[in-house]
Amino acid sequence: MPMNMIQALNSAMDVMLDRDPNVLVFGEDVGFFGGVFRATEGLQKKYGLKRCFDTPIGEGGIVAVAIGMGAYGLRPCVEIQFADYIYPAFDQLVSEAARLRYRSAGDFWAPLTVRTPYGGGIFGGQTHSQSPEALFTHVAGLKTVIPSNPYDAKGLLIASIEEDDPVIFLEPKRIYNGPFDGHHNKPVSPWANFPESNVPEGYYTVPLGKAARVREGKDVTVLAYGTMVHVAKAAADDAKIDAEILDLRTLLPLDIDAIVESVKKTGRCVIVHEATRTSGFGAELSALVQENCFYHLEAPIERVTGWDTPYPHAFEWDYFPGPKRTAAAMRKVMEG
Amino acid sequence: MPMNMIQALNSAMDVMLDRDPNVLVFGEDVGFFGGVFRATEGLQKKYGLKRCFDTPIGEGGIVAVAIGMGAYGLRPCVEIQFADYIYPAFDQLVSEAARLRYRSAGDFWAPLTVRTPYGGGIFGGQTHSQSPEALFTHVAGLKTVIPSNPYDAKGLLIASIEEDDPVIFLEPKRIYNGPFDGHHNKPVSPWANFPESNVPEGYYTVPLGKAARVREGKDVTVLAYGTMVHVAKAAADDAKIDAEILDLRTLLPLDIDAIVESVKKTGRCVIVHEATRTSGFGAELSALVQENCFYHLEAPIERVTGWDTPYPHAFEWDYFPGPKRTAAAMRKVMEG
Amino acid sequence: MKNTPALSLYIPEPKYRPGDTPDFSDLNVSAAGVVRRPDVAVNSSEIHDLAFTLIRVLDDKGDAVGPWDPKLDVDTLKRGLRAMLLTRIFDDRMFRAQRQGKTSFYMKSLGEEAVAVAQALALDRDDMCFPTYRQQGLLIARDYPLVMMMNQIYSNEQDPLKGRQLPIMYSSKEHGFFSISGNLGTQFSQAVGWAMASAYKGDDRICAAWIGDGSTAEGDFHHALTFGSVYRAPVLLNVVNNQWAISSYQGIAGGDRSTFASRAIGYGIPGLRVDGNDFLAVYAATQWAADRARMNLGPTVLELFTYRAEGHSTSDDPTQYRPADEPGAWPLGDPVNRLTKHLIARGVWSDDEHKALVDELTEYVKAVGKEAEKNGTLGNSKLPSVKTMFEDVYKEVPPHLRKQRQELGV
Amino acid sequence: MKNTPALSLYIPEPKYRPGDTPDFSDLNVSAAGVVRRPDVAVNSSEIHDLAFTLIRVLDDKGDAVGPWDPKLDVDTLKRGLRAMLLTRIFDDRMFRAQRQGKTSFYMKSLGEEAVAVAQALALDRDDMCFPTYRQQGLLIARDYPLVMMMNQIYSNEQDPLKGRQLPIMYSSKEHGFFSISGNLGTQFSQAVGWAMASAYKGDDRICAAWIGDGSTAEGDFHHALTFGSVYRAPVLLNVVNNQWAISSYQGIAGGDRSTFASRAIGYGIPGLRVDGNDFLAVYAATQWAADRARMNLGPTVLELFTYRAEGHSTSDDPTQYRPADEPGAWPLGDPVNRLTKHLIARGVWSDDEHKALVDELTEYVKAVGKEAEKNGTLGNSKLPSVKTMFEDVYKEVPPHLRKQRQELGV
Ligand SMILES: Cc1ncc(C[n+]2csc(CCOP(=O)(O)OP(=O)(O)O)c2C)c(N)n1
Ligand SMILES: Cc1ncc(C[n+]2csc(CCOP(=O)(O)OP(=O)(O)O)c2C)c(N)n1
Ligand SMILES: [Mg+2]
Ligand SMILES: [Mg+2]
Repeated sequence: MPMNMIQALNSAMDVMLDRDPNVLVFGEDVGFFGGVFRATEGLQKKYGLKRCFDTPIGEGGIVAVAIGMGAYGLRPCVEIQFADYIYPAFDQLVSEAARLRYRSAGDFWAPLTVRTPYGGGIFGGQTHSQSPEALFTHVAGLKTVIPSNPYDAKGLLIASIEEDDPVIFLEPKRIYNGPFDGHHNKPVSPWANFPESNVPEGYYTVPLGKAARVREGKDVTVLAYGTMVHVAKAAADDAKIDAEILDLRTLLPLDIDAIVESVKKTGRCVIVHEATRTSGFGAELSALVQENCFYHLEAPIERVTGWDTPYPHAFEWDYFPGPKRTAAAMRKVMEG
Repeated sequence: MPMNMIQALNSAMDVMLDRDPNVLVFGEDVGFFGGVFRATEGLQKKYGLKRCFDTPIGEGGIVAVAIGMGAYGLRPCVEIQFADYIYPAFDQLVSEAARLRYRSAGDFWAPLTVRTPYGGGIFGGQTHSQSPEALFTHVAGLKTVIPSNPYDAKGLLIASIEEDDPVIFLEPKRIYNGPFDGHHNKPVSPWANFPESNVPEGYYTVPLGKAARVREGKDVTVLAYGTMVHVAKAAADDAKIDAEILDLRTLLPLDIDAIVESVKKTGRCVIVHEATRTSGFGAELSALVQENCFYHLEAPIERVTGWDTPYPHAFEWDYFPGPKRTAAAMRKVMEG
Repeated sequence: MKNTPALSLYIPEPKYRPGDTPDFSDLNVSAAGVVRRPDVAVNSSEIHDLAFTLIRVLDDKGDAVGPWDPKLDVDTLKRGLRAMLLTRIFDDRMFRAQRQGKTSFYMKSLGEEAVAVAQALALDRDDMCFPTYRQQGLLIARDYPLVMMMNQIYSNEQDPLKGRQLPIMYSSKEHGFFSISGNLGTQFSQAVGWAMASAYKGDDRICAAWIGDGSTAEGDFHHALTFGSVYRAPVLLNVVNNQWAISSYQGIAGGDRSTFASRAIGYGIPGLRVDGNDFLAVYAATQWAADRARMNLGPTVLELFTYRAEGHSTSDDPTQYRPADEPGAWPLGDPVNRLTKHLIARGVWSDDEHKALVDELTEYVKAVGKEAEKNGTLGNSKLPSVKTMFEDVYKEVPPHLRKQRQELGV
Repeated sequence: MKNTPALSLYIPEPKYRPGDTPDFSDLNVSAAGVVRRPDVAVNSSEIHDLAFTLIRVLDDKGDAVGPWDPKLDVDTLKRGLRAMLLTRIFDDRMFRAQRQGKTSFYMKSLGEEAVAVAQALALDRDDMCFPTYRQQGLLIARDYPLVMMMNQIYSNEQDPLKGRQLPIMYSSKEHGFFSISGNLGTQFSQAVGWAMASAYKGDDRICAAWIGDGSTAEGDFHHALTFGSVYRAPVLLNVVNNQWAISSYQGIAGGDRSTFASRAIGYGIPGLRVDGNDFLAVYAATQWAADRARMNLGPTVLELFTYRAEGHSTSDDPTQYRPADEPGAWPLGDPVNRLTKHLIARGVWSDDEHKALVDELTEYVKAVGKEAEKNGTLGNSKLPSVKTMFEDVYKEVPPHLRKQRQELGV
């Protein structure tokens, strides 16, 4: 059944609410209204007030409550309305959810999933556009997942809800409706026109920790996730470069084997993300690639990223690391 | 006058309270008691209740209040008792202090300095040992400073308080009293035995953004900061390697020129920090070095770091990236 | 199992959802004029009752009654009426501008105009405000140029915020209007710091902060009350209870269990609950709290009880989560109508004058709109140089940002 | 400048500092027995007064008086006395063990033993506790093996937490004792989640959480009260007001302006203020709140008014910031002495029996101490394999941690 990403995410929660009475879904506006992006639409009606409900606007409280529920034995799946608003919950995620199993030597754990829309390209300005994924990957005890299409979104979300470790599940909101490739002046084709919208209605999982090779190529390896997977594809086409593109899908645990295999083959690597550059996840990827593939690299690894500034409302397309900059980086590593 | 790091930090605040009536010092237990590490000892007595005072235990509130004061025109210098407890203030730092100037197009800004002891080696367990510096370097709008000796501590703290941008000032608590080199079974010699304890009593600054070459060498460049500067020195001696050691002093802005110059000279690079490895600041350093010195590198860059686990109480010395692991990394890059 | 009942989880729900007929007849509304007005120097522990009633001045006939009547001169009232109307007309135009694709986003304050406008007039011109996105009335009452607001909304070449901020996230230090964040709640505790600084400097400027009913759940709310109480900061802590937080009714923030004004009690702060649609009550309560602050008696929490008569923003459709006729059923009326009625009852205003004023302001907003559109609208504007994107991240552009700017080729 | 006084910043200070003679005669202490005991089903809005008095049962003669007397049988009282004494003797020994270099850190609960012990006995054995580091009495009252506590404190080879946690940061799901974090406040709001889960499942287990007076300033405190109130979670929210937060007196957390129990009022939660050194009062108030929770009537805030008779931890010297004789001057007495007096007054206990009990427990702790030390002390112990350092970060050790483990060579 063709689904866009919102429908696929909704379906994942639907499946899990149905399968497991310990799964609860809550967050700001997620109950009756179904969420500002409609990801939880219909779930309260179907499963009742107690399975899917609104919360106070206190992200720290939402996550704290989810941790307590997790310690009891439930599997809460909570929504933070925008990733930009996850920071009030940072302490509960970093100091608590991430460390509970370790500090109690396995006595307690916090099997929560935190869904949150991230990334720019929707004229959201500095507080509706951020990509904070790198912060979470620095925190031992958290897993960080980012899907790039409806099929993966559903399978990865089900796998995340079933995880016994806390998962930060970042949803690239720019591609909820269709695979935006960064050509912002062209209309975006809806997901229904792409095979990844072919989403089974029932239960299935996409395992955490496995990258997907979304484009085979021999000249340069491009590491990307979320929206940038589609930008990278467009850039490779635009630049007419035989790029191999890996969609990482999970940043932590990371599919380092797939990365190393590809870079050893191509000898070149471009990393693309929307987050600010300094200490972004691209830094970790770059470090890992050079540690593992040093003797295979034929040119410096390039990072194509958001600039080290807040995301500016009107300069959105100057900020966004679109196909032009990505293609330029590919050409550059080919020359290197 | 010989000062240890605590005395040097105290002197910096003393100088600034004296010079500038807009400077205030506050935080948990910093008033009458003078702080749990005694960094503010005597300041309340000397400058009065209103210049140096205790706060409620609400790190988010402390930073918020400091931002408001900064917007008014004061220069608050606040203490977060342990860096492990800075996360409740994360939102105020990341979403507010860091972005205020940008989002108001220069209409308002937040010239606050957040001092906080960080790092392990004192049997503090997982909540008194953390090194969260990388998180702040990912946030556009913040500056991140880490001194490694009394002279720099005072000069950098004065410079930070005088900055019109928000500064995260991380104090390596393990070397408050003397330059611990990681040989934890040997006693630590007090700062008074080292020239860096020669701290002028009055006003001076050490500029942000300038690294210090603390050991000249030709074989390998070691990038370090805080406690790890001393560990790196010991490791170089232990390994009998002619290492050039850069004490970064400021992570952001970073003295990239000094780094590039050194690595181009040595062709080899080891990065040392105590924080967890994945997405640590070492990742950014590694990425920058390979971007800037790719054609000069003769071996993969090595990272010596804390493990990707919480800091365990009794396994402190297995966790701590001490001279043994650092020396091994140096030898490894020499062989590479 | 024990000999006790099974526990069960309670999830609050609003009384009315789409399809229901809203009926607020059981809303506990004090009659105008009945609530006592204590001396401003009263000890907060003696006025807990004021957190549970509703301070009201305007009665159903439009007369000002009781001890809270601020006895304002007609000029001030007319200024208030004008600013409220201008806010409303401005909102209306900008909302439509968004619908016409001239910008990305807009948020109205329909039905809540008395809050910002009466408070702006009750405060001194140089008192500092830490508003939310729904206090545009502050700027308008303080005569901030409308065209600047529009330039900001359009992110155009004259935008004082250089195209960086989402529409309506204004900033004007000159007008005592702190930069709006977008992150809910954060400014509430910052305001306490500003007030502490003013007190520290022996200044005479006090401070006011606003937060929505929904946003009181953020930790920042608690920090504001805690730090405000401990250091007796000269600050007004305003909770705008407009009954809704996007699609969540105020019970989701705890409003069914106690009033938001009563949050003040546990911190030893006076808490006043005020009819937010009653211009005179809002003015009087603000003045009372401001006087306390100026006398070094510390903060006051004001719950301004009002109703968000429109959707949350241009991004939502309120009929999806509440009855379409709920705004009309809201029993506390409309602040503009109520003040108009009062002026007419006082014999200083007429329907004709009112109509003329509305026409004048409508024309004015239209004219300003044209002026602003000359500077461009979102995506159709000569923006400032892209270079500016890299400025103001720090006071000076640091080397790594200079390099990134060069990478972008600007 | 305006025609108003200059503002000035207020910084609260404790009444007494080192060198002063502490005098608490003006402390507002209700007489034992005078505070009313409402029905547990009372509406919270009807009992605001209970947040401002002090519920006390034991009078100066050691008699139990008034409506809050829980009328406990002698066995329960003796169990309570024993657990309090054991806690105290255990604390004393562990404090000295730290001084002897056997571990890195310790924190006593001297003077506050009634809080954890009476509450443990008033709760059901399977009710869940989210404690702070000063509720070791919970574990002791629930018969958690002392030797396990010592093993944890010594981070030795039998440490159930595998050497990972700072001393006293216990965890025992089996004993309904949630893993202590070290980060203040965080567990307070988590407890609400646990309670919501229990209610969701139709379970009959309720939950209790503790927080210090100082830590109430954290946002988590506010989240606990907000979420607890909104969803009527079956949870006891205990504020242990022991007057100090390291070197800061309770006024720095707002305690001079109102009581901590009164924080409950603004959330529509009952708030009880209880003599925390009165075993019977603590028991009775806990029982009342637990009954409410079990009847699906939601949370209760209990302020347990007590005094931290020792330093904060082994890391500070309290005579640096408060008079050395302040603990002695504290007017509410010592919880162990007061319960002992009561038992003697009831004729069921004697000085000799007391002395014998103290001796027995001292010997017992000494013997357990020897047993624990056989397993090693910090730095002098066969620890579990270093390999374990990489375990439990995740449920399964992921590839990158396996690699790091190999890098370390273990
Ligand atoms: C920290 C944070 N969380 C969530 C949001 C998303 N959000 C924007 S407005 C809003 C509702 C706010 O309601 P309320 O506080 O009652 O203010 P009102 O809009 O009614 O004026 C929400 C949830 C946000 N902007 N910031
Ligand atoms: C988030 C956080 N901030 C600061 C600290 C440091 N700290 C540990 S205990 C303490 C004082 C706590 O006082 P209180 O809450 O009154 O509890 P008490 O120690 O009196 O039982 C402080 C500031 C911490 N552990 N966590
Ligand atoms: Mg609202
Ligand atoms: Mg305390």
